[in-house]
Amino acid sequence: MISIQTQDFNIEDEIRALQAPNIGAIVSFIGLVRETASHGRVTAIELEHYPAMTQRSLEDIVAQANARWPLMGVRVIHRIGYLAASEQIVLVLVASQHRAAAFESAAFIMDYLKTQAPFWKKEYVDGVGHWVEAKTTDSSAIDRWR
Amino acid sequence: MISIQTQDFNIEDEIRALQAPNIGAIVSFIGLVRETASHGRVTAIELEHYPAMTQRSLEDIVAQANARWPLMGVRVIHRIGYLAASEQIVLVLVASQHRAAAFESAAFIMDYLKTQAPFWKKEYVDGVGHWVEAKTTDSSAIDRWR
Amino acid sequence: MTIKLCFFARFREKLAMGEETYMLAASCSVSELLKQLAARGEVWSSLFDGSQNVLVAINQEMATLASVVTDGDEVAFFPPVTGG
Amino acid sequence: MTIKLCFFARFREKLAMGEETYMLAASCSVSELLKQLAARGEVWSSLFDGSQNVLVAINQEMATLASVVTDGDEVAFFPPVTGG
Repeated sequence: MISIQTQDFNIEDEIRALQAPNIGAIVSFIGLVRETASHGRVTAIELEHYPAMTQRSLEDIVAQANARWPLMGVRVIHRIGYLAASEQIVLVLVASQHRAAAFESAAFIMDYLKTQAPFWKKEYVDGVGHWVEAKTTDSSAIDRWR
Repeated sequence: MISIQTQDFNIEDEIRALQAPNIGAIVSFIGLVRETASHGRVTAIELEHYPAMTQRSLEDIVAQANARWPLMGVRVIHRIGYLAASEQIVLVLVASQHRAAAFESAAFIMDYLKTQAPFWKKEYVDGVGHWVEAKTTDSSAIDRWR
Repeated sequence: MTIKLCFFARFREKLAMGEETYMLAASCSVSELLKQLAARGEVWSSLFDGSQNVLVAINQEMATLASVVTDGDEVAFFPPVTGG
Repeated sequence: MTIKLCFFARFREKLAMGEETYMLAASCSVSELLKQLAARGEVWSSLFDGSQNVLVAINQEMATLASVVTDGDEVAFFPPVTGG
């Protein structure tokens, strides 16, 4: 249900694995490595994490989503290590009977992941690494769920 | 960008076709045929549409989404004809630099599609067809975008 | 003047007809056209007397009761949509 | 009592160290532990004197300044997260 891995993922395979007779709506979020940063053109990023904590932190976020919405399946994959521009970083998949629960819970999981899960991105521009600064829009995004 | 078709779709292929260097977020919605209806177990559905109007109607919904959010790609596929339980009905894919625009615009497109696009579902239970009644939650869902 | 009427889903089935060429004495509102159709009696009146929720599109665009129907228009009648 | 300190991202790089075994005289708050670390001077004070935004986790759960650190704990220090 939750994977932290270096290898890429295939959303079609992940959706197929979720199937159950009464799923009516599946919402997915994929985060990708963007080329443009404030300091220039990003060729790659490096994703560091806190191994002992990441799995537990994501499990807690998913448990909170399950407590709020009637979900029929949740899948979270977050990659770590070096990723080139345009590569996939994260996948959140949520299945439910109806679309409102699926849309809301996927947005909720991403808002929490962005502010609670111990991952850090370093962007490489012309061979030099720059730690990404946390965005204040991310910490204000989770206020709407309180 | 918009397809109305009898054949199935593959989300992985559709996402690959959207790729551009600065996409940071892709949100997708997939609607599936649910097995359970108020009158029994659904074995299949039949989707009727108004051919002269559906393409135009979906183009208008996508144009409204593009006018509201800075989107980098939109893909809508809606299937018609007979579909068995668990089959995919509709795909909405939205790509943007940031996740808020992608989540909101995908939900917006679905809310409008559910109330404005001329498709009608008939559910088959024990070989008997029942037209699906429109849900009032769908017509109230679009009020939040006004 | 001549217009084309189209019927979909439950409306098409109940009327046992998908489309019809209709003679109109003069341009009129959707509301007036609905009254004319209801006046045909039987299944027509049950569908168009206001007791059923009916959506109307003129030339493939959603219309209101006040929209005007004129020569050559394609006017479609159908129940609330249920796709997606 | 002994605790384990862990440092990630910018903190790990600036301190040139990912973890450290640390001797604690007695259980204390996160706030007090931060003061002890800042008192080490130089790079330690620049990271832990309150001028930098620092998140703290105790035994892999997010903590606050008032959380209590005790024997055997794993206490991690890192900047605001930027995954996803």
